[in-house]
Amino acid sequence: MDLSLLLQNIFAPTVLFFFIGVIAVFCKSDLEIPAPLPKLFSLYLLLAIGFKGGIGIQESGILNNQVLLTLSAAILMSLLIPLLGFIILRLKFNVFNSAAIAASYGSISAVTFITAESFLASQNIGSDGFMVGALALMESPAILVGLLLVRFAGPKNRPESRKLHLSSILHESFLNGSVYLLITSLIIGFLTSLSNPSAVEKMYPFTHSIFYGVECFFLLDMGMVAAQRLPSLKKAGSFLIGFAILMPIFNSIIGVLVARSLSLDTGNAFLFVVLCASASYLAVPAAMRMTVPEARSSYYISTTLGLTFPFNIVLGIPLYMSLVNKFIPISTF
Amino acid sequence: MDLSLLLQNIFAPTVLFFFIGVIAVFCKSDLEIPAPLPKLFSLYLLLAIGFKGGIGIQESGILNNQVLLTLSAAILMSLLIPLLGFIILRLKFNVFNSAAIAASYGSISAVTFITAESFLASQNIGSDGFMVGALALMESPAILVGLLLVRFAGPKNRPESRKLHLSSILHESFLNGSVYLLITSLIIGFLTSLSNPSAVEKMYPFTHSIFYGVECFFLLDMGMVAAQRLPSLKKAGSFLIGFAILMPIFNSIIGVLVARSLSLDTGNAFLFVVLCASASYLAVPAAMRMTVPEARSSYYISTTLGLTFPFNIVLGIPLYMSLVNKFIPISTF
Amino acid sequence: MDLSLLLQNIFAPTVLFFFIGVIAVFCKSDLEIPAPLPKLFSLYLLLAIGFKGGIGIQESGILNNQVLLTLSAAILMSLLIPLLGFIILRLKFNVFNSAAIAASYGSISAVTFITAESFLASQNIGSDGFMVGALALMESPAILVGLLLVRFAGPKNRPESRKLHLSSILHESFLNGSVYLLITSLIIGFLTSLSNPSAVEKMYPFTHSIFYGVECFFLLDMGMVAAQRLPSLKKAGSFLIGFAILMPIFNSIIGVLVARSLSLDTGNAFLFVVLCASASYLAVPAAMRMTVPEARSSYYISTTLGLTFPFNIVLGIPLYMSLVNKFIPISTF
Amino acid sequence: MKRLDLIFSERELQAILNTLENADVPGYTVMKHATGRGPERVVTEDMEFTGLGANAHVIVFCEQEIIDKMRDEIRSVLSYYGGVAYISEATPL
Amino acid sequence: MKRLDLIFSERELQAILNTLENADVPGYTVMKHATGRGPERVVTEDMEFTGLGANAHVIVFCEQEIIDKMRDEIRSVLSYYGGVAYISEATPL
Amino acid sequence: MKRLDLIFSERELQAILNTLENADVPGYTVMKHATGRGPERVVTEDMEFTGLGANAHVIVFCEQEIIDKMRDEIRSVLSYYGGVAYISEATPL
Ligand SMILES: Nc1ncnc2c1ncn2[C@@H]1O[C@H](COP(=O)(O)O)[C@@H](O)[C@H]1O
Ligand SMILES: Nc1ncnc2c1ncn2[C@@H]1O[C@H](COP(=O)(O)O)[C@@H](O)[C@H]1O
Ligand SMILES: Nc1ncnc2c1ncn2[C@@H]1O[C@H](COP(=O)(O)O)[C@@H](O)[C@H]1O
Ligand code: NA
Ligand code: NA
Ligand code: NA
Repeated sequence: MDLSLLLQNIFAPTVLFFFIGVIAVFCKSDLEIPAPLPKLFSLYLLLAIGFKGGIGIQESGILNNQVLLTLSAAILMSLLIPLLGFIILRLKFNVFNSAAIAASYGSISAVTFITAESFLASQNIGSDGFMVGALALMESPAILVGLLLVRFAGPKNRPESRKLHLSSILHESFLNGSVYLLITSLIIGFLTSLSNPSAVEKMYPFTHSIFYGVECFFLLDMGMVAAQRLPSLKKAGSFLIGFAILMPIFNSIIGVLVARSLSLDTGNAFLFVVLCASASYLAVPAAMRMTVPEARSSYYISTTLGLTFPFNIVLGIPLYMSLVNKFIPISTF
Repeated sequence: MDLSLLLQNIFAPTVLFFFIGVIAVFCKSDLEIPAPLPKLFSLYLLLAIGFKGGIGIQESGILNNQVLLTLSAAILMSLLIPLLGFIILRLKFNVFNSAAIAASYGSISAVTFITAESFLASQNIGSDGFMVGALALMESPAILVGLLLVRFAGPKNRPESRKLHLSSILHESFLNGSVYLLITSLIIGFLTSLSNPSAVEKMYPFTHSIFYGVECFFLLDMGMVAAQRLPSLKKAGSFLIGFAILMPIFNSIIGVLVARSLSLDTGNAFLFVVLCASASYLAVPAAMRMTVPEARSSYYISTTLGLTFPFNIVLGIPLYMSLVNKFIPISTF
Repeated sequence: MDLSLLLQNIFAPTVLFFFIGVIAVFCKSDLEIPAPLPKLFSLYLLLAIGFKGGIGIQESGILNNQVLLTLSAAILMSLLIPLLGFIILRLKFNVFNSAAIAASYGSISAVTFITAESFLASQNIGSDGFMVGALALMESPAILVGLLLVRFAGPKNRPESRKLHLSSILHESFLNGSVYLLITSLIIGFLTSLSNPSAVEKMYPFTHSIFYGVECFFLLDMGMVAAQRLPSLKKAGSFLIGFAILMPIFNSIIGVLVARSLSLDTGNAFLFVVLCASASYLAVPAAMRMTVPEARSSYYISTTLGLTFPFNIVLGIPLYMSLVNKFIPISTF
Repeated sequence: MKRLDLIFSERELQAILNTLENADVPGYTVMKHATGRGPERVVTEDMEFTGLGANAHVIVFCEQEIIDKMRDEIRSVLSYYGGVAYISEATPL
Repeated sequence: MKRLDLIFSERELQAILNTLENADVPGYTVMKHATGRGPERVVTEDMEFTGLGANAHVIVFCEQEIIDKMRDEIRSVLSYYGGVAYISEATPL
Repeated sequence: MKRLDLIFSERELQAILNTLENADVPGYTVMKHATGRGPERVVTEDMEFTGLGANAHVIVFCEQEIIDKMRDEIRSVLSYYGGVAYISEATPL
């Protein structure tokens, strides 16, 4: 990894706020961001990401060939990664736990994505608005695969009332609160940008100007949450700890190869890789808690929040940038 | 109604966010904006509306004749509408319910007002700051009339401890939290604009720039709230459902005639009509719940929130604009 | 005191919003800002004050002689004031109460500080960013002195488990949530300003632009909180009431003399005096509640919040400005 | 010792607390933001920001005599405005 | 009269409330945002914003018969998803 | 089975939870943001953001033996910092 990239990443306010959250927990400071304030931040971020993304998609022209290819590849990755993850996890875990953890890694983390975007911006590398479309499209398929795995690979003796009917699988995949808010905000951003540019301007201070500050505030909270997961991570055992670090790296390598074959330029390739490498702690856990209560929630939430998320924020982002720099030819316009 | 107005209204982000709130409930998405976040938004909006309004009044010069006439007409409407509503509602409901519902329709909905303002802005039609004064002045009289109706038209055998003393009627009318915040913020806006223009500028990013975005966020919540009221609306019966749609239209017609006789210009006339047509779900229910517990809260809150509010936001606004376009002569300067 | 200063202070939106909070309580309005919204505001303000202050320190050059002297004087004051206060308070109160109250007055109130800053700005008087450093540095020493007083002046028969070990004294002094957030945000602001100016710009709308508005919103809440403390103040007795007014004035006089001897210019001297005169209701009460439960919390919180805070906000600020105008020679550049 | 549980609209909270204070209860605990359903009313979280507010749940540990002192007044508030009140046994730890 | 206390993940709230309604309880009270620890799971406040959510505490005052009616269904939900249910005596004020 | 209700300042929450864990309770539930009045202190919602914080209400369903194990330690925390603890009967559903 390029050391200067690491340093540039670490000295961003987002990452620094994340650190002080972590340190607060380690030093047993009584700093606290009480519920439902983290929920406020996460709802705001989803709404704003979606809205901004919708504008971006509209501006980059949706019917472009490159766009459609990238979005399809994103969906494919979110179908493929859970399958690969499942195979690996089955070495140690039952079907329920394996499916739930695997689905988390197929899905994405919006906060990792926006931290990566800020990093890109600080490197003066551009990226396209439609990448938010990829973000939005990678949540549902991963949940879908996870639930289908439970349905078809799981024991046949689940109680009748717990049968995973296709309708409830689809419901959890597409109507999950955070998936729904992201996608509908994206659509609204798209429609507004198309039909009502002056309204885009009126939204700007809320969705764009204060975005970075709210992101920092939320990352402070995320630092505390991540640090508080560490004790239960230890209980989870070294297999899972290894998985939480190696799986994102593995996914990032696949991601970089796919990005290369799609001829994505540096910025988009980087974001694509970050999406592949990041793991979900909003949509997937919500769906799994509802429909697969047999899975231990501490497994899938502690790995994604306690290890993969901090890893990606701090080390992953510069690492993936180095990967991209190595494997993606610099685009010449 | 002019179809192009309807489309322009429906494609505003505010209304689109309202829709996705409604759809979230209909599709049983688990999207949730937990308490007290909606309270945060509503406090913010009242504070900002008041502050902006105070500036507007100061700038348009308060002692102007037209201003005083308009404000008097607004107060008059908020005294008159509950009386008319009461007469109609008594056909079906007892004094308590009739008074409570009637008072709600005499009062106003601040969110309907600001959605209407955004609509006006999108039509490039100007309006005057003092209309926020009308908004602020229409809350208390309607509560006053509602409580006086209970006192004088109600059964004489209410328990001694529940007698509606004039002091408690006045207290509920003027010191209700949302009325108080709106009016005092308006006064502060007025005083600040008068004595301290640089402070107005310092407030600007908070009270003006991010306002539209917060409004959208809040309308997302209002969409969910409105949709969740529908089941209890069905129980309320068709008379009340009819009332919730027809009363605003009826009030808007009176409003347009009054506006015409006052020679208000298009923008102000439109806002005046919207104030007449909208119904309260903050101040009036709070006052009624305290002082008239005999009234069924589901009647007055479900009609205003579940039907009148959505109707006004989606169909009412373009309808009232058409009315104004038809009946108000275009002002020539 | 200069009457025109008083009027200019009172007509600032911050102070006006404080007043309407007070009046809401006196008139028994049901206006309410439910928990945890005040916590959101106070976390935001600490984060933003710290971040802005860090930038200010970086810009004014930290290794400057004047800066180091001022910061040292600030620390000295926060060590000295609790000792003086303790001696006075011991006339009437036991060691626990005396130490807790004294520590509160040695520490500072960030909201008083920012209200004073706004006042300065409205007077077109400049001040230096490093004064936020003084703010941050005055919290911990006061807690330290308070706890040391309990340890060494307190009864020797405290239960074994309650012995104040040095480690827990240090922990409470430096890792208290609000101290921690302020100081770490300051460090982040400093580092960001040093290494990443474009990130400072991205934070600007969040930490700077909307700051004044949030401050007003929070002062509305503080007005209500202060007014609600008054009944318990009456119980506290006239000695404490006198202390809550006279101690800040006394501290401001020491402050002005120190500022003069340091040759601070008008703006910095004023802020220095305000820091000396203000009293803590976040960090100190948190530390005292944990480690000195024998102290009556209503004593230390009601005096600081119910009397000293309003006094400073309304009368103190213009009074201290007059003092500074009288005692600090106008700097000539 | 007894435990008294009161659940009612937060809009009546001040009236109930006054009643408790007048009966000299040794203390009480208030938990706000409760929702629920009673014989006629449904109180939901999404309506909390409106003028209706949510419920409050008040717990009082006290002697039977104190409960007897305030029974009538509490009943009169609850019967008029709605809400429930139940007593159970409780032993100090 | 009985008092039934149910504590479980808020994600099962709707299922439990449906069960209560089907058994015709006279009313119920819900307190959300509860956290805690059970035999296997820890539920903490800082995780509330994630997909896991917090716990809900539901209180029902009702007759023994109603409890008998819904016992099996509640047990089945709680045994599958986790959570506790306890009954105690309660007398109306 | 017993039900133990503990109400005390949230600042002592960690100490109390440690006590519970040391006594091997099968589980517990925490509800924060409670306010109230005790023999000497008033805890109000508007003060929650200050350094004082609000109260926590902890419920434990467990056997009498476990309660006996932790009685002294809980009493010592509560007597020093304030708060109440009451036991009542509870039967699993
Ligand atoms: N049987 C019951 N069990 C538990 N809570 C109840 C019961 N009945 C009413 N409540 C609570 O008391 C509140 C007010 O009831 P109501 O009498 O309908 O106004 C409801 O919203 C519930 O929270
Ligand atoms: N013994 C207990 N006493 C009180 N609350 C409990 C107990 N056991 C479980 N709980 C609550 O029930 C929730 C769900 O428990 P679980 O069965 O672990 O899913 C926990 O988070 C606690 O809030
Ligand atoms: N008799 C009581 N009944 C119910 N709650 C109580 C009682 N006494 C004290 N409390 C609660 O315990 C908290 C701490 O009490 P204190 O002992 O005054 O510190 C109070 O704020 C109340 O919430
Ligand atoms: Na992924
Ligand atoms: Na109206
Ligand atoms: Na001080």
